[in-house]
Amino acid sequence: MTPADDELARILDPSGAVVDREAREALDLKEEDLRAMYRAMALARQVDLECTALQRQGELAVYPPLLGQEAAQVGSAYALGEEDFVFPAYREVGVAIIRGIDLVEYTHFHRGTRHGGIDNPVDRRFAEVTIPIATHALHAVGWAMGTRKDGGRGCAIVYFGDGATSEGDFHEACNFAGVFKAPVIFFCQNNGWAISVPLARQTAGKIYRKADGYGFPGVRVDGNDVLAVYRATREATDRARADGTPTLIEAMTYRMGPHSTADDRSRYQPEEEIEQWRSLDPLFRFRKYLETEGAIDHAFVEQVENDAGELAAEIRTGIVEAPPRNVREIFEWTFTELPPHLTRQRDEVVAALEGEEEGAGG
Amino acid sequence: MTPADDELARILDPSGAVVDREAREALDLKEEDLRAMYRAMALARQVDLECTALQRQGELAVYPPLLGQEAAQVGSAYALGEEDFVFPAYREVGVAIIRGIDLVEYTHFHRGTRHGGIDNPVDRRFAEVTIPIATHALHAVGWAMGTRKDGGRGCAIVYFGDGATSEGDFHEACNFAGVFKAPVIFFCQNNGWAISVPLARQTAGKIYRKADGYGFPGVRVDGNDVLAVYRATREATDRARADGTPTLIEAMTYRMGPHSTADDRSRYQPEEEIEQWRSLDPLFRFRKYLETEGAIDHAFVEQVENDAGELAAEIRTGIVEAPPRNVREIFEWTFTELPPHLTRQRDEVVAALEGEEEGAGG
Amino acid sequence: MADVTMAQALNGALRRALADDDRVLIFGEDVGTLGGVFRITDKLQAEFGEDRVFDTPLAESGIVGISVGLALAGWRPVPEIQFDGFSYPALDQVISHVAKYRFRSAGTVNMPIVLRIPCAGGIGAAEHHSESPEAYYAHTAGLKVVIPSTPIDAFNLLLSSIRDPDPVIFLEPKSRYWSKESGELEPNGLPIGRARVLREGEHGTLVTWGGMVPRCLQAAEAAAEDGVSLEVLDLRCLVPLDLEALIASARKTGRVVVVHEAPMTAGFGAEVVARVVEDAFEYLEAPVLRVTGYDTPYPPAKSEEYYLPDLDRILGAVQRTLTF
Amino acid sequence: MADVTMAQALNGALRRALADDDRVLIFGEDVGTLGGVFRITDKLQAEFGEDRVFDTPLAESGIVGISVGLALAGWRPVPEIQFDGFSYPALDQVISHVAKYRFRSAGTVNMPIVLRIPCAGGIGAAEHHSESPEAYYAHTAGLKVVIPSTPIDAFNLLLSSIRDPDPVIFLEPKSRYWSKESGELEPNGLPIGRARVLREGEHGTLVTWGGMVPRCLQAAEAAAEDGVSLEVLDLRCLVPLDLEALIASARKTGRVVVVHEAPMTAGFGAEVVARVVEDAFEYLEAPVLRVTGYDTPYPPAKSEEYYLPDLDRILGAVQRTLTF
Ligand SMILES: Cc1ncc(C[n+]2csc(CCOP(=O)(O)OP(=O)(O)O)c2C)c(N)n1
Ligand SMILES: Cc1ncc(C[n+]2csc(CCOP(=O)(O)OP(=O)(O)O)c2C)c(N)n1
Ligand SMILES: [Mg+2]
Ligand SMILES: [Mg+2]
Repeated sequence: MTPADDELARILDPSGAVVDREAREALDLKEEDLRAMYRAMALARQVDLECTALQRQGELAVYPPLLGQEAAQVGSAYALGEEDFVFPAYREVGVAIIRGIDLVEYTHFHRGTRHGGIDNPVDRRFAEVTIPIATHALHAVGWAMGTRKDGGRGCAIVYFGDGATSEGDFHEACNFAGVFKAPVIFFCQNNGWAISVPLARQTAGKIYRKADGYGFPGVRVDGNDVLAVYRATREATDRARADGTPTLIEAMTYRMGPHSTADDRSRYQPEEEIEQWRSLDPLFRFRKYLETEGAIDHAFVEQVENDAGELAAEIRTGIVEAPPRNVREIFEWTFTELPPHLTRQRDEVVAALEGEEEGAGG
Repeated sequence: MTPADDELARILDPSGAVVDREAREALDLKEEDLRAMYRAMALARQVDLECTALQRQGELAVYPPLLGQEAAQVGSAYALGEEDFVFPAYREVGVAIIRGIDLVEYTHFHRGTRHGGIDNPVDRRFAEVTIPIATHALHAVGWAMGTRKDGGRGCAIVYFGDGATSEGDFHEACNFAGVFKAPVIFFCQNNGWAISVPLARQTAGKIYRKADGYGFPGVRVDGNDVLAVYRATREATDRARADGTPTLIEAMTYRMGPHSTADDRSRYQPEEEIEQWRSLDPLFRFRKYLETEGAIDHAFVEQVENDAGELAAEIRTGIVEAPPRNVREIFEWTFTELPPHLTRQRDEVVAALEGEEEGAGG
Repeated sequence: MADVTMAQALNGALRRALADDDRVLIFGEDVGTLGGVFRITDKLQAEFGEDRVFDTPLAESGIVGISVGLALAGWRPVPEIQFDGFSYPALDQVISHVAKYRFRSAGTVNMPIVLRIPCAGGIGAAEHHSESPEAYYAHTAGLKVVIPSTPIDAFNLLLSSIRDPDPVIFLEPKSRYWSKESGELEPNGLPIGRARVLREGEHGTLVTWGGMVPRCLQAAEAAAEDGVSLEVLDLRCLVPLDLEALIASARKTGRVVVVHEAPMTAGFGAEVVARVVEDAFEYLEAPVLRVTGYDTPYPPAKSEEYYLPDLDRILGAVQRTLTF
Repeated sequence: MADVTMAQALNGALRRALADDDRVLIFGEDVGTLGGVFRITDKLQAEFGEDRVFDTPLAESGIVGISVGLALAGWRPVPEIQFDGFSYPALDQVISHVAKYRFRSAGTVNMPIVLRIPCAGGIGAAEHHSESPEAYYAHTAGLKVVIPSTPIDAFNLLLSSIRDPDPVIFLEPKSRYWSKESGELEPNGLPIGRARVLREGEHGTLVTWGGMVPRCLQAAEAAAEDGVSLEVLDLRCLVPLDLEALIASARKTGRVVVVHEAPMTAGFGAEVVARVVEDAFEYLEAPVLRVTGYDTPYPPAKSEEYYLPDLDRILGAVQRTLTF
C-alpha cells in the first residue's frame, strides 16, 4: 500500500519529476490552472493548520485535519464543473476551497455553532458535511439519478475514506449507481487509517477493484500527485457525462495528522510510516514540479502564503466574533411550519430566556 | 445469464451427458452418494409440491417453492460435513432434507404456528429460517469466526438469492469474512428473479465477481448441475478448512415456480423464459445421467417416489394434526426468565383463557 | 357513490399525485411491473413511465438514502418499503438524514419525502410482516407520522403528505387495505395533524389508530348495548398529535383507554397517556389505561388473535376505568 | 477506598469479565490498539490477546450481526458501538435478530449479547454524537436496557449484564464517564432491574436515569433550600423496569416529575408516566410531568445548554406539581 504499487496511475513522481509525459501533455490545464491548484492546496494546508490551532485554543470543539491529503482533494475538485454536486464527508476543506464555500460558515460546524456547515447546499452544489460514515454516498447517487432525469449534465462526487468502504451504505450506493447508471464519482481518499484501524483490518480486497462487482470502472491513483488525481477525476466526469457511467477512484494518500484533534495517534500510528510519507508530501511535490516548469516563482509562492494567512485570519475572526445563534432557530429548523407541540416548547424556552434577560436587566 | 455462459463451471450438460470427464472422475462420490443425492432432490421436489398444495388448501399461510433449484440446494448441502453449520434463507427445503431437519417442525414455520422452524439450531447446526434478506450472512460469518476461535474445523454455509446481494448486510458479511478469514461459503442461488425484479435491475455487475473486492475467490457454476455444484462447494469447504478462506459461489439456476404462493408471476415472468428453463430441469438431467451410468434403475426411481409420497404425507399429517401451541409460550420465549411486566401480561392472558374455558365448560 | 377499498384509495392518491405534480417519483421493491405486493402502485408504471415509477434493487437503506439525494435534486420522492419488518435497515437513513436534513442545513433545504410502509398485523402473515414501528418514528424529531384507518382518509392524507414540504412516515395498516368505504376519491383538503371523532360518547374515550380502529368501534358498539357510551377517537396522525381533540375528549368523558397493536412498553400509547395526564388531569375520573400488544416479539400468525387487543381486553379496561 | 471514574469502572468490569469467563469477547471499532475512543477497553487487547479483544471493520450492522453468529457458536459477545449516533445502522440486526432470536427458536437458543453504546449529550460533542436512543431499545421486546449513572453501578451492572443469558443494551452516559465515586471495584451482586433511591424525599419524586441523575440531585438540593423535600429515583434499568420502586415512591410523594435528555414525544418518560398513572393514580396530587430534551434533533454543541433539562426547568415543573 505504498505509492510504489503497480496499479498506481501517476504523472509526477515524489520529487516532482514528470514520469508520464504523454499523460501530462494530454491534460487540459493551462498555467493559470496549475497555479490555481497550487494555491488551493496551499490555502487548504494553512486553513487546516489554523483550524487545528483554533481547536487547541478552545475555539473549535474538534477538528479533523486533512494534512497530507491536499492533492487528492484539490486535484479531484478542480476537475469538476459548476454543475457538479459535491457530497463531502468531514475532512474536505480542500474541496470546499475549490468550490468557493464560505469557510466561516463551514468552520462553525466544527465550532459546534451549527450542524452541516453549508447554507443552502442546493444552490451551492455542496452538501452538508456528513459524519455518519458512507451514508452520503447514497445521497450522491440519488442526486445524480435526479439530475439525469432532468436531463442535466452534472455529476455527483462523493468523498469518503478507506474505512467507509466497509459500510453497507457504500455497497448499496455503488450498486444503485451501477444499476441506474447514475453519474457519480465515488472518490475514496485511502489514507491508510480509519482512526486506529489500518487498511489491512478494514478489507482484504483492494478498494478500486470493488468497482468491478458493480459493473463500472475502478481506478487507483497516486493520491499525492495532484495531476494524476485531476486526470482520473476528469476521465470519470467524462464517462459520467457521456452515459452515466459511475467510477470508483481510489486515491492512495496518507493521513499525516491525527484522526482528529481528539485523537491520540501515538497509540497506533507508527512514526516510521509517517516519516516515510513525509517524503511524499503532495504540496512539496507539486511546487517542485511547477518551479521546474517555470510556472511559478518565489513571488507567487510568497503571495499565496500571504493570502493563506489572510484567509486563516478571516476564518478566525469570523467564528470568534460571530454572535451566538438564537436558540429559537432549533425549533424553526425542525419543520417548515412549527407544529403545536414545538410552538409550545419554543415559547417555553423563549419565555425563560426573556425572563432571565429581564431579571439580569432589572 | 443463460447456462451457456462462458464462465460457468459444469460437469453434466442439460441432457445428462458428462462434459467434463476429468472433473467427474475426480469427484469423491460413490454410487450410493449419487443415489442419496438423487433421492434428496426427488424428495425435495415432492415436499415442495406438497407444501404448495397444503397452502392452496389453507393449511399453510404462505409457501415459497424451491421448484427448479433442487440441484443447487442438494449439491451444495451434500458437500458439507457434520460439523458445518447451515444458515438458510426461506426456500431451503432441499438443504433441510440433506441435513436431516425435522420437516414437520420446519413446515410449522410456513403454517404460522411458530417462527424460525428449527428447535435447537445449535445442536442441529441449522439456523432458523430467515426472512429479512441477507441479514443471516452476518450470522454465518460470526459463527465461522467463533468456531475457528475454538479450533473447530467446521465451516458455515449461508444460502441467499441474487436479490440478497444488493443489501448492505451481504457486503458487510463478505468484508468481515475476508478480513477475519472466516470459513464461510456464501452460496448464492441466482434464480434470475427477486420477486418481480430481474437480475439486470438488481446489479450491473456479476455476482461471483463481487468476491474479488473482498479478497477471496468467487466462482460461477451451473446451478442445475448437481455434480458441478457439489464440486464447487467441496472445493470451497476445502479452502475454508485449510486456512479460513471464504468463497462466494454463484449457482446459476431458475425459479420455476412463483416467488411464493402469494405471488402472481404472470405479471412479470415471461412464459418463454420458464419454458426455456424447463428443458434444463435439474432432476431430469441427473436422472438421465444416473440411468446412463447404470447407477439407478426403474425400481430405484419408483422406490424414491414412494418414499417421497410418504414423507409428504407425514408432513401433512404432522402439521394438520398438531395440537395448537399454548399461548403462554410467547411470553416464555421472550426472555430466559419472565420479568415482572411480562409475568403480569402472561397471567392476564392465561386468566382470560381459563375464564373462557370455564365459561365454555360450565 | 361507489365503494372503494383502502388499497384502491391509496392507488388513486398516488396516481393523482403523479398526474398533478411532475416532480413526484415512486419507487421501491417490486412497485413497477408488479405494482407492489399489495398492488398499491398497480399500473402506475405503465401510465407514467419508468422514469417516474421504478423498481429498485433490494436494499432499504438504499431506497431511503437515494430519496435524500433525489430531494436535493428537487424531486418529491414517495418510496415504498415492502413491509414494516423491512423498514429497519433504513432506520439510519431515516433518523440520521431524512429527519435531520432540514435542521442540519439551518432550515435551508426541505426533505419532501413520503415513506410509505405497510404495517401491523392481523392478516395472518409470516414473521417480520406484522410489525408496528410507529413509536420509533414518532420519537424521531423531524418526522411527521401519519396512519389512516379508512379509505377516504387514506386518500386525502396521502395527498396532503405528498404536498407537505417535510418528511412524512406514512404507515398503512395492512389489515385495512381491503376495508371499504363509500365515497369519492376527490381531495377534501384534509390536513395532516387532525384526529377524528368516529363516534361520540359520554362515559369514556377509546383513543386509537390504524388497524385497531374498527375493533374500538366494535367495542363501543358492544358497550352501548350495556348502556355505556364510548367516544372513539382515531388519531390518524401521531406527529403532529391533535392535542386539542385528544384533550377535549379526555376532559369531556374523564375516562380514557388507549388501544394499539405495538408492544406496550414505550409504545405511542404511553405518549397519549402522558399528554392526557398533563393537560386533563383534573378531569380524570380514573387512570388512563392502555390495551396493547404484549411485550413480546410479534407472535406467529396462529397466535396473533391472543396477542392483538380484542373486544374482551378493551372492554375489560373500560370496565376498570368505570368502576375505579 | 480510592476514587474511580465511570470509565475506569467500566474498563475494570470488562477486564474482570474477560478474566472470569473465557467465552467473553470484546470487539468493535478501535477497541483494540487504541483502547476505544473513550478508553473503556484500554489495554484489554494487550492483556487478553487479539483473539478475545479485536478491532472490526467500520460497519455497525456487521458488528452486531456477527455477534448473533458468535453467540450461536457459544461465545458471549460484548460489542461496542463507538457513539450513540452510529448505533442506528445496527438497528435492523438488533430488532430483527438480537431481540428475537430466542423467540424465533422457540426458546431453544439464548443470545447473551451485551451491546455497549456510549450515549447522550452534555459534552459539547459534534453532530450525531449526543443521541439518546433508549426509547427505541426499550420499545423493542426481547431486549433489556441498562443505563448506569455512577461508577460503582456501572461496574456491577456491566458484570450482571454480561452474565445475563439475554441480550442487554448497555447505555453509557458519556457525560458520566469522568464522574468519580469512591468505592471498590468488587462485584456486589447487583441484579439488572433494580432502581435506586438516591435521595429520600416527601413532597415529590424526580424519576430519571443516566446523565440527568446529577442534575436531578442538584435540583433536589436546591429545592431543599426552599423547604421542598424531593426524592430522586435513578431507574438504572429501563427494561425490566423496577415498577415496585417507582410505584412506591409515587405513592409516597404523590407528585412525580420525569427527567430525561431524549426528545419528549414517545420518549421513555412517557412510559414512566403511564406506569405511574396506571398503578398510583389515586395517590397522585398532581399530573405527572416530563422535563426532557425538546422535540427537535439534538442541537449544535453551543446550544445544548438550552436543550438539556436544567435546574430551572426541573424546578419549574416541580413547582407546577406543588401548586397544582
Ligand atoms: C456510521 C459511523 N460509524 C462510526 C463513526 C466514527 N468514526 C468517525 S471517522 C471514523 C473513521 C473513518 O475512517 P475513513 O473512512 O478511513 O476516513 P478518514 O477518517 O480516514 O478520512 C469513525 C470510525 C462514524 N462517524 N460513523
Ligand atoms: C430486508 C428485506 N427486504 C424485503 C423483503 C421482501 N422480500 C422477500 S423475498 C424478496 C426477494 C428475494 O429475492 P432473492 O434474494 O433473489 O431470493 P429468491 O426469493 O429469489 O430466492 C423480497 C424483496 C425481505 N424479506 N427482507
Ligand atoms: Mg481513512
Ligand atoms: Mg432470486
